[in-house]
Amino acid sequence: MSKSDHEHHRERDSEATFGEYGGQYVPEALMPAVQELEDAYERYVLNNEDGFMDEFRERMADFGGRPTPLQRADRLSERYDREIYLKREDLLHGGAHKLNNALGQVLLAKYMGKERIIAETGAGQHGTATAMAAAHLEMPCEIYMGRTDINRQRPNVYRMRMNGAEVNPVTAGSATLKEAINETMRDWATTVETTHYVIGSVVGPHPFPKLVRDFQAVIGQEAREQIRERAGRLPDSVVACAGGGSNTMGTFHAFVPDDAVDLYAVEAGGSSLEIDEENALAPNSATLSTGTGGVLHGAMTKLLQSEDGQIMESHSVSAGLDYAGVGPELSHLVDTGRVTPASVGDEAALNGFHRLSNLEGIIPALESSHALGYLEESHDELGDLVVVNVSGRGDKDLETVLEETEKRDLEAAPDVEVFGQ
Amino acid sequence: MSKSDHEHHRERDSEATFGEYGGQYVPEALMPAVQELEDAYERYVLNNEDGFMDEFRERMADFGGRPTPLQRADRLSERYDREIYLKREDLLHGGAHKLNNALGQVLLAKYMGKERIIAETGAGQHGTATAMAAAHLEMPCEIYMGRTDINRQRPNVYRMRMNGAEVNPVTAGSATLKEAINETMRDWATTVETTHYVIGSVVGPHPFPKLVRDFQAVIGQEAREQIRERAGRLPDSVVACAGGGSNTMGTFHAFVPDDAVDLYAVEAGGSSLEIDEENALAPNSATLSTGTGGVLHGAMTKLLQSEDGQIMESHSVSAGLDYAGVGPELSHLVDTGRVTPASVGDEAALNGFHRLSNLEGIIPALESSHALGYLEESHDELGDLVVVNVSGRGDKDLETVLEETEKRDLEAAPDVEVFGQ
Amino acid sequence: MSDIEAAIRDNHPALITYLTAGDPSLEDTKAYVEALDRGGADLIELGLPFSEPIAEGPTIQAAINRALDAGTTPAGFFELVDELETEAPLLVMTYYNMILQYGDSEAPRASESDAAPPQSKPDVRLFVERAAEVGLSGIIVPDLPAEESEPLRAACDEHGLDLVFIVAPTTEGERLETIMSQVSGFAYVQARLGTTGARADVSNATHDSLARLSAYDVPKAVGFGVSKGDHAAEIIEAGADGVIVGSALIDIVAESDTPAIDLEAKAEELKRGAIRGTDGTGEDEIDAPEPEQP
Amino acid sequence: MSDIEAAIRDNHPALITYLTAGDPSLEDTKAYVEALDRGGADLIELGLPFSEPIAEGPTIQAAINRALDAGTTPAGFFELVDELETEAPLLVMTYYNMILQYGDSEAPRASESDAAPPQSKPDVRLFVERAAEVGLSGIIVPDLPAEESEPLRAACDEHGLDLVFIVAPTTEGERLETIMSQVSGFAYVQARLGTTGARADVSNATHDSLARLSAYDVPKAVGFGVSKGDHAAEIIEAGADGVIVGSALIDIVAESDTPAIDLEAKAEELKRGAIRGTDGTGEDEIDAPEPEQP
Ligand SMILES: Cc1ncc(COP(=O)(O)O)c(C=O)c1O
Ligand SMILES: Cc1ncc(COP(=O)(O)O)c(C=O)c1O
Repeated sequence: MSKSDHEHHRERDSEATFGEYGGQYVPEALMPAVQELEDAYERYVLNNEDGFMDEFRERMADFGGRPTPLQRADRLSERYDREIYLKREDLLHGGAHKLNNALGQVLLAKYMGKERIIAETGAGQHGTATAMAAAHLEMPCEIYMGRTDINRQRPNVYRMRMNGAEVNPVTAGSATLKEAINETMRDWATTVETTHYVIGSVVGPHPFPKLVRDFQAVIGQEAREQIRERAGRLPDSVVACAGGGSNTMGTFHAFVPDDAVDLYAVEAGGSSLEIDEENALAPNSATLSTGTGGVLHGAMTKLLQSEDGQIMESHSVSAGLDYAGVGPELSHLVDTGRVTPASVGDEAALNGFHRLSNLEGIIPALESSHALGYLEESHDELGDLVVVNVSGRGDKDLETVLEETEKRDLEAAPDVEVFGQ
Repeated sequence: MSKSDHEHHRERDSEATFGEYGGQYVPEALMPAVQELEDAYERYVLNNEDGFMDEFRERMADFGGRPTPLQRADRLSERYDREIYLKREDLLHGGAHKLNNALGQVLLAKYMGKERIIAETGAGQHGTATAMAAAHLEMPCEIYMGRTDINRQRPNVYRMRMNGAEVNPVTAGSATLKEAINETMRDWATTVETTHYVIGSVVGPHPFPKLVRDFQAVIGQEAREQIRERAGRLPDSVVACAGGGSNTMGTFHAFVPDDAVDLYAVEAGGSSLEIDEENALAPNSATLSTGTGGVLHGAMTKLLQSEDGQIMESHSVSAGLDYAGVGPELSHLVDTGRVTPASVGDEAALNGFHRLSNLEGIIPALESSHALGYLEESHDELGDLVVVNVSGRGDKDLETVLEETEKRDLEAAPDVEVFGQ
Repeated sequence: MSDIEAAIRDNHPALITYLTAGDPSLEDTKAYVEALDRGGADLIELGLPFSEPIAEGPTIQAAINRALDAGTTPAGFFELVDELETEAPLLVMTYYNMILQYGDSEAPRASESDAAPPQSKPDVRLFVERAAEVGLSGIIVPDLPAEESEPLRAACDEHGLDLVFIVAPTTEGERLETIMSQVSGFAYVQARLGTTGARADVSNATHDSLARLSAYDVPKAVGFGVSKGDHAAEIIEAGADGVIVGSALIDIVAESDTPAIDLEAKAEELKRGAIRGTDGTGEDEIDAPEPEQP
Repeated sequence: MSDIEAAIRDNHPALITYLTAGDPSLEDTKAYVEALDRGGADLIELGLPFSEPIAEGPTIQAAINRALDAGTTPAGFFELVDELETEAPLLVMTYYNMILQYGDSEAPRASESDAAPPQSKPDVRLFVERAAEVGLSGIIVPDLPAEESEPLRAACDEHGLDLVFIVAPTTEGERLETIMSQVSGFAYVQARLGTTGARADVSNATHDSLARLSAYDVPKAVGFGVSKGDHAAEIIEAGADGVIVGSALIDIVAESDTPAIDLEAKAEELKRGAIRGTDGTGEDEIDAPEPEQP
């Protein structure tokens, strides 16, 4: 290895990785684009060149509706006998935190002179956010979505199309998120010179995990200031759900240096944490709690995988958490003990959904309901002052919740038998 | 008539009416409740007794997400060659301006010591807003909704139930909004001592039109300040859709004293402005443009009615505008020339919907799409600086828009044939 | 003393009956009204149907819908009344908008004209004039509280018609006094909160209301929920001067194969019950079995 | 000079073939590899299937799915290679995670323990060790760019295996130099942007890439889209030292009734095409008709 190689690697260690995680495990054809993006990230995002971050923040305020409120949850506070505050990302345009990232990346693509936007989507939240951002910024946009997900998430498909995006069905494998990501990467490998791939979470090759985190970090920045104003001090703990981990890192980032603030990343416990090794099937997507290190979709991170290294099918009642990987920075923060991984199963998440709807008049996304479910299960360890990120609204989940509630005897659910009448 | 009677009547003229409109045309049993509400309106809303308005504003910020942005619509501005700004009530919690009023009234009911909330709903927007507010403030809540509307608006029914509200189907007549209002009035006439009826627009007996207007007036107050900050001056015109007229009066109220600001109330032109007198059927709900004075649901106002005084079935592609009456204050402002009534038909509204979705990345409610459709039809008279109220988001309307778009050859629509694939 | 007040005082305890005109046709209504008159009704209310009857329960709502479907109009209504020759005086019961719009067909729609000129307030006098002309003795308007009644009361005064006010269980204190000071004909005592409709019992609110009104020297008739002779007896015993029966009669119109005969019999039963109330006796064994509740 | 480099230089112009191991079974793969060896393949790539093959087009994706469904594992793969006795050296083509996880079954899952201890980075040496043991000559990893290849390259160096890098149409300037300075075995020249898959033509990008690489004295083999003798001829004529063919062979595996025979014939056709490329002649009339595109 030459000296310059050595140097190159040292530099990479600090920039492209988080401890042992991260990196750029992509086909050679994509490397120049990934490096171009690194450059753009540094210039526009880190150094605000051409006023990029100013424009981003302005558009997030005017178009996106930032800042979002930090609301005291009166009845949850009473129930858990501590102060519970909700960060209301459900009020963001599009109905979830996803727009923070989508708008940031589409705007960045524009600054980079790209002519076309592609993105993957699972439940459709990132797809709709990207389609909205692309319409807003006048960029042609194509979204890859698994055929199974298309059939399950019609309204989000309609929304994307109404915003002028094309929706490309992916039929491989189980035809859900994982396959959609694979297919988007393939599109990108073909069109990389003119196209920007808007990755939907803090995953993928460097610089995506940092780029997405920095666009989402506004959640925690606002929340940190708001809680100090409201409660006069920093919270004892901050709770967010984790799929890929973008709302998670977005909420945590500003608090990471605050050692006294405990950070809880709540994953989908699905129906069980036990893994079916035989069939390479995880009935959960609790990657941080149960996963092992490996490479998926461009980064070294914790994964749900078989002994051989095959990626498992993950499962959760919440489509947006249903992913076998997780952001590399979160993997690192869990390994170093800064972030505590937790998991909440389907049933507890459904109860969390009903509890917030019923007690606070906020219908949360099923993803966010995992963070809320954690309050019920483990509020004692959270301290006296707790911030929970409500990453999105649950309008998209009504049918699923109804179906899943009908199957169960849920403590917090209303009588759904009468709903159909 | 005794002297005190005379005085009483003089007083009423200024307080309970708007010119010849308004008043309190309700059954005797309700009069004490209506007067109790007058008293509460004066004490809590007008005089901020017990800090009512402070608490209302605080909750609208933390729970509701106020202030909402005033966004420059870049591509609409380009298209119409003037400055178009959008007031983003679609970003309010629940997805429409309706929460301003619902939260205000539920909170007021609480201050008044009421124990139960009832409300009518058509498309379900006011019902969901009321259910959310009632859950938030821990008040039992029942919503009356026409059976036909229940079948058309399932997701909103689910949302209300998730928030813990009961939804009572109304089967009389065409089983839509008008019947639901009648039925809610009947409930109120039975339970008036413990129950507050949260009327959903600036209609009904005094003090409802003022009460609802004052809760909604925050829209125009914010917009007025925001446009002055952004554009350095007041707008040449302000445009809002009008069903009952709550988003309309909410947007206009702060601008009424600004004589140089033109106010446009855009009603649903439906399929035609011609009225089918024979069958007491209006294929529109352009009450301000074509209606005549009469009494409906507690107030003297403009109505769609037959020569004999029977109320007509109104029609619009947008359920939230589909009402044969309108707020008495709007009737008055139209008669005095302060507000210009306008109407936009189903087709132009659908084009307005698609245009905003496609050009700006905002999917508006079909109601709001009427205001947007008016830009296309008559932007020349609006002047150089225009504020349009986007009263709600269109998630609830996706199915309707799809169906209605498939039937037509719409200039601004994407190719919806592929949506189902 | 007005026709109406006289009809109640002279026939004490009085039976007041309600039917929706045009249900199922104006012809039928004519026959039914005559039957009630024969059966002993002392005062007859006829409903002029309005599309939004917010004070009515399901029974009368349905009657109104049948009447509207049959094409009942104010013009037809007045012709019917004009033809009727009953012993009992007739009142019209309708909603305020029907009164406002009557005869107002010439009013220009606000549309086409450049700047819509302020419309003149609809005039209630045409309706009252016509009501007087066809021989109606009074008007009841469920959605017109005393506070809004000035124009209609003036017109009624001018034409010698009574404007009957409703006193609800919630009507108390100052408002009660104001209303009682304006009473003409009789005070319509609403037996309970809620809407019209036959009920199985007499509410406590009735007793309370009658007690509250006992100091006023005006005829008091109790309606809302009265369906049989026993109710009538109880109400009269509690101090009322008359009972008002509507939904129970409409059930007969809707369900009976011989409505005229049954209406006459029902009126007799109710009138007997009312009379029984004056001498404090108990049950009336010959009461018809309780009708099916809708 | 490594086995691989020698195989290309000695057999110039070289034919390099790819098959997915385990498609439809490891037994079949053995027979097919032997057929290709007979047919004139100078170097044979065997794909060790990974569940997320992001660089592959539909043809190889489907082959990988068939192989995984058949239960293909790294252990079985290595046994197959161990058994194979071909004249052509063998390379394994797989995704990086398969290499990372190999033999790592002892690594504790992060779960139960109180504070999860930092996991030691998975070790790539076990895979390379085993690869060397069964006689593989090299490794190609489509999702491992030069920037991340240090650990694997070190292990390959240690065991005398070539780590083959891909040069894409987008690889230019400094990166191209870095990669070319690290080349071992040969440079895998990606013929076009996109994923693997048989195509009907040879892209312009191929000519551009070869021109860009002409200054470097390393064997260059062109892959991605090569499906017939004519392509091979054109590519060799443009300056390549070898052609790489995959999807076109997998089509045969998937569709032929006599895959081994047809694979052998296809290899012959391709090798003939390649040779034809060295003397600049045009079309080869005996080329098989173009296969159906999937
Ligand atoms: C509302 C919401 N929350 C959370 C998530 C999970 O994503 P992440 O972990 O990247 O925040 C999603 C993904 O779709 C989502 O829609
Ligand atoms: C989004 C939206 N805008 C407008 C309206 C019309 O009501 P109003 O005229 O009272 O604002 C509705 C009624 O449902 C609505 O949902």
